[in-house]
Amino acid sequence: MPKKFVKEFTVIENSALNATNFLIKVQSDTELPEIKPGQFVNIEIKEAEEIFLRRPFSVFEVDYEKNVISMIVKILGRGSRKLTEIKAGSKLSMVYPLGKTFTYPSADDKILLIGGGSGVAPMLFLAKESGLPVENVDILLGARSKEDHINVDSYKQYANLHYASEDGSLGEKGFVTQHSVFTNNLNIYTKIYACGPDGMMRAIAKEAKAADVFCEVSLENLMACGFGVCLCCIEPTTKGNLCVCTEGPVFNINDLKW
Amino acid sequence: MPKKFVKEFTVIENSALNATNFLIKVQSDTELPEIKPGQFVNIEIKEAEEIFLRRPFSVFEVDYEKNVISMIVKILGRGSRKLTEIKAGSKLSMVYPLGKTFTYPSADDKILLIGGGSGVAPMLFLAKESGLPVENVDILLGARSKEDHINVDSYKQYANLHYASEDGSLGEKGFVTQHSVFTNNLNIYTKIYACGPDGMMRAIAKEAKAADVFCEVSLENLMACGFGVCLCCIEPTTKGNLCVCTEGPVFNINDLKW
Amino acid sequence: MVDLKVKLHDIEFKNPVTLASGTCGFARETAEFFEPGLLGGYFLKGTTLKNRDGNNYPRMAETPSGMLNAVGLQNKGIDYFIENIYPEIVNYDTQLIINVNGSTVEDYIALTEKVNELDKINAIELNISCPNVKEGGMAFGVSCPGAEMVTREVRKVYDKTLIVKLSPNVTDISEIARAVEGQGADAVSLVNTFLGMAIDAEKREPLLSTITGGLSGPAIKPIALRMVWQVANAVKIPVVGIGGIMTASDAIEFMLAGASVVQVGTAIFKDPMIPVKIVEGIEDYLKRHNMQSASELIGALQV
Amino acid sequence: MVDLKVKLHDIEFKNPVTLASGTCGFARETAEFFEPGLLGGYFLKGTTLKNRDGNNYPRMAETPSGMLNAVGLQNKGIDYFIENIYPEIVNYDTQLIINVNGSTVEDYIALTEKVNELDKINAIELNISCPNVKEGGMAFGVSCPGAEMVTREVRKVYDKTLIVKLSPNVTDISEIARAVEGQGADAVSLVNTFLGMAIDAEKREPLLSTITGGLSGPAIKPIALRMVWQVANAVKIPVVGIGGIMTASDAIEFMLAGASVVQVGTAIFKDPMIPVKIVEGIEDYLKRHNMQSASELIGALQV
Ligand SMILES: Cc1cc2nc3c(=O)[nH]c(=O)nc-3n(C[C@H](O)[C@H](O)[C@H](O)COP(=O)(O)OP(=O)(O)OC[C@H]3O[C@@H](n4cnc5c(N)ncnc54)[C@H](O)[C@@H]3O)c2cc1C
Ligand SMILES: Cc1cc2nc3c(=O)[nH]c(=O)nc-3n(C[C@H](O)[C@H](O)[C@H](O)COP(=O)(O)OP(=O)(O)OC[C@H]3O[C@@H](n4cnc5c(N)ncnc54)[C@H](O)[C@@H]3O)c2cc1C
Ligand SMILES: Cc1cc2nc3c(=O)[nH]c(=O)nc-3n(C[C@H](O)[C@H](O)[C@H](O)COP(=O)(O)O)c2cc1C
Ligand SMILES: Cc1cc2nc3c(=O)[nH]c(=O)nc-3n(C[C@H](O)[C@H](O)[C@H](O)COP(=O)(O)O)c2cc1C
Ligand code: FES
Ligand code: FES
Repeated sequence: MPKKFVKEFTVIENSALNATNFLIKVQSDTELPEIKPGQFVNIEIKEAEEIFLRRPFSVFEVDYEKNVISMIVKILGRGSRKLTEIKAGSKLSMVYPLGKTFTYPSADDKILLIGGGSGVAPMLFLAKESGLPVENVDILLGARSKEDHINVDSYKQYANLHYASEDGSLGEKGFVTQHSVFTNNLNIYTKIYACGPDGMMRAIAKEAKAADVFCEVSLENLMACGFGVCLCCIEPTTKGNLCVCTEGPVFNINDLKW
Repeated sequence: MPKKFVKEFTVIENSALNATNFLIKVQSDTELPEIKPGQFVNIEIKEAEEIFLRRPFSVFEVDYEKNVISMIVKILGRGSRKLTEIKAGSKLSMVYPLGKTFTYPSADDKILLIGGGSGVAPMLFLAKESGLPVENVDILLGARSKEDHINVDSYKQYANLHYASEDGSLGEKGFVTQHSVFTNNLNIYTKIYACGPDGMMRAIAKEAKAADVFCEVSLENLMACGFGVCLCCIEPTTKGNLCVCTEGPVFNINDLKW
Repeated sequence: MVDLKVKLHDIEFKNPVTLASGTCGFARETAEFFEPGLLGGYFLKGTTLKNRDGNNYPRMAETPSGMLNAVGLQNKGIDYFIENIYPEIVNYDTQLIINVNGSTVEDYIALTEKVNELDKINAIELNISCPNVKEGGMAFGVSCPGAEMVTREVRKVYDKTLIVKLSPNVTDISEIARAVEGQGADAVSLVNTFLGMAIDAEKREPLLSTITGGLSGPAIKPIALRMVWQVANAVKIPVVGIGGIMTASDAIEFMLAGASVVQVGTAIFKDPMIPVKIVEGIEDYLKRHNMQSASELIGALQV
Repeated sequence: MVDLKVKLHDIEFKNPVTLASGTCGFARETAEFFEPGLLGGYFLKGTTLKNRDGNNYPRMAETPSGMLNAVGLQNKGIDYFIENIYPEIVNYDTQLIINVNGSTVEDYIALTEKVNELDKINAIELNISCPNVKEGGMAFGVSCPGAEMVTREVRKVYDKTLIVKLSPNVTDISEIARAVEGQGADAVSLVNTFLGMAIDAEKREPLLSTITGGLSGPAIKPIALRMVWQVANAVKIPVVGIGGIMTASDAIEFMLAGASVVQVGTAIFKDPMIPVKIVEGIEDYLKRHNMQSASELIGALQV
């Protein structure tokens, strides 16, 4: 029995969350396997000139009843732009489910989830899946300005929402690591999870290490295959060069050479 | 002042003429140059994987008032198929006008126009442009069966319509050269024009030569550039290898090495 | 029923479709998508004597109809393979072939001797054409004396089918093919990747940590096909065709040009099911053309 | 205002964008689309001593991100050029360079002597790399002695800028570049097309009348870019970069890799206005990056 699949999904929704982020929902006509936060799909960008490889995107939400997966796609370059232009009703070929999930928190954990850039989706997914009471889940989202943030109010039921923006137009002014959750007492958290730009994750890892808090990050290294055969996506770790696509994308910061 | 142009046209109509032939109308937002029967446009097939070069198509009709050009596109392979899927409102990049026209008939000519396969468009265009009274213009269209013929009834005002079909389902049964216009007296014509599959044109040329009637054919050699720089589209002639795209596509059969 | 079986020297492939080294891991990874027994065989990830970390990230750049890689033979070494991977894949109902890499002739010999002991490995592919390692690798594959020397020495210690993988980065690939044939190679496989380069114009930096890397994918197909055709016409030993194969038609073209077996590489990154579709497509082609056996395609180009 | 001018040996190009030989005819054809003075220069269609009919049809096959051609240097000969074409284009406000081809060294010499007389032709491009002709052509370009010999003999009879066009179908292109530099070449241009092949699987026939042909277009860009970078690092004379250039970014990448001038080839078949857009794109890039002159790009890759 296969554990990974290549399948054409049908796009059932593509809506703009803001100027550069889109929510894309796709539906399968067969049952979905179990998919966890941190796992991703590798999407074929069709009918695009000069795009040869697929593009990986984290799974944002899964509806097992309707066999629907959704992703949040941020426009970064040619492929992501093309993807955000897709119409409902179109077919989308996906390779899934790829990668490993986070270490789930246990019932007595208090967790901090930090998302930035294209890394928001897995953090929201994990908040929902954590099974913890709202008061034990803090989400901190960082972006350049209010316009670059997406509206995640519906996640209030799962977590306390905090914002950082470089221009101060939403939440606290500055980078996420300048936010009061960091400058106050990081040790109130037993687990920290982060996904976002490389620089952001490195800064978080530094703080988490200093505070000696468990911390996992989800990396977004460039990928060719997405299922562990090309060895292009590697990250240097204490266990050698590991594939982000199969041994990650989630890594404990203590294993990374950051 | 440029004589040839590269421009994005807007598709204003794409309608099926039968299962494999489509009428595509495109509009320019600037004035069109003069375009004559036999001349063609070179169309970029966008958003298609693995299609690198443009595809040439004969001009079928020109509306100088509305700046509209139309083509009849027959599905032959990947590019033509993709083109027939284009939606009204889309942009289409065309290089135009390319190639040379036919030797126009003079007022006392009686002409026979023979079209087959993808070669129907320039024949209909020439019939309309010939300026001759209907009784002096015969059009013979050949196809496999009735279903492969397109409806050209509106051209009755310019010409007498004759049909040949291999299965006899429309007009006379057999190839165009087995049609009574050939088996009766070809010498009633002073000029013969043909466009269609290579085999068809060669058979026509043979008959025209035997009957010693003036005959021009419009060739459809494979092209890379369409404007005379690559020398890929050549046809051996009595004057050496000539470019079909600039010295043709129309050739007098006496110049060809057929 | 058409017969898809093809022979390469004295081993039989249930069909001509195999996966290229470095693009199918150790066959386990693709087994998560489909039954390995559906394919003719697997050319496993390039293996060296000792563990290799490979090159630094970034190791990959997308290019028109292709990609550059600079993996640099990352692998855990032959002993790890024998102890941990071989037992897991030994019962796959398909041909498993090890892609052998050394920095020195001694490396190649030591590796080959170890592989010779493995019951279910009926052939090795001697990689003298990797463009992504500093020592050895392509250096052996771009000159006749180098290619001859490695082939001769490995031949001495290896009893089973010896396939030598050729580099396309040469003036005359058929010369190299003839040279390794002369030293006892049982087959040649070609092509490995073309040395290429990609630049980030905005940053004014190379896109690969190693500056240059190996080009693969459909972009290289016309050159690879020409080389397979030239080599098939130059040697008597069978040829394994590689380079940009994406479809059954591509695979058939390589066979018509003279390949007995084909390897699918980069295509699998685009769609892991492509190899299975190619097997089906070849079967369909044979039926449509009233051919009885896939082996009828080999070298059947009408020129 | 940014300065787009670049120098190649002792001739000046108003901008680094020129058209490649065999893809721009004799400049008149593109003049139907745009003013020739907009470009740095034109490398005119490969010219031989006598009229050549070229190869049989079909001469062209589309391939992934590229094409194969087998034109085989069809042209009316140098005398026809001098009498009928030169007068028509002599006043174009751009550099006109003749691409010179021979089957023998004597041909090259005779041709060059005639071209030497043409006032407005400030340079020749010695084509020792055409893969589509039986004699001469690429044969000279794939070995150092061959390349040296033609360069040396032509140098003796030619006073102006001598550019030698190199074949990519070699093991070590920088070796050939150094060889022609040693014989007095003022610049090298690279690359010419890669020898490739295409097959019609259904008909089981080659798609080109000549079986093999020359591959060009974006598919070859990564290999061409690598070669330009290697050659620019190996020789002191300036380099003309060619191979799959479609955009201003591509052109800039070749310059960063070390090219002083670039040639746009196959791209023009896709869109005749591309060369003009590339000039604009380079200007825009220089402004965005606060650079004063296009020549600052040459070899500016940070490695
Ligand atoms: C496991 C994983 C999960 C991801 N999840 C999401 C997600 O949920 N939502 C989302 O919007 N994006 C996500 N990404 C990133 C996404 O894959 C890239 O944005 C996308 O591949 C960019 O393609 P493009 O064609 O738009 O960019 P290109 O045109 O290919 O590149 C544009 C620029 O971005 C750079 N770039 C491209 N890909 C990456 C990358 N992965 N990391 C850093 N720089 C890159 C290129 O080098 C280039 O400079 C994820 C990536 C990975 C590996
Ligand atoms: C001057 C000129 C005018 C033309 N006018 C028309 C027109 O009015 N309407 C129309 O439908 N078509 C016309 N054509 C033909 C049209 O250009 C081709 O049908 C089209 O290029 C096929 O592209 P494709 O991608 O669909 O086929 P591909 O997928 O590229 O090829 C499919 C098969 O068709 C063959 N093929 C492709 N192009 C040609 C060709 N030009 N001649 C013969 N065989 C070919 C290929 O070798 C291949 O076997 C014209 C061609 C020329 C040169
Ligand atoms: C990511 C990657 C890794 C590769 N690793 C190896 C290797 O370890 N050994 C080897 O002989 N070839 C290796 N190759 C080359 C392929 O086996 C194959 O020869 C080449 O990619 C051309 O085929 P393709 O165009 O179908 O990919 C590698 C190719 C890629 C893309
Ligand atoms: C149709 C065609 C004809 C060519 N003719 C010549 C020629 O006559 N002389 C020459 O030196 N190069 C010739 N070339 C090679 C080009 O000048 C150029 O080196 C090559 O196409 C690579 O550049 P590109 O990828 O930008 O096309 C020809 C290329 C093509 C596609
Ligand atoms: S992307 Fe290929 S191994 Fe991770
Ligand atoms: S198609 Fe290029 S010269 Fe005719």
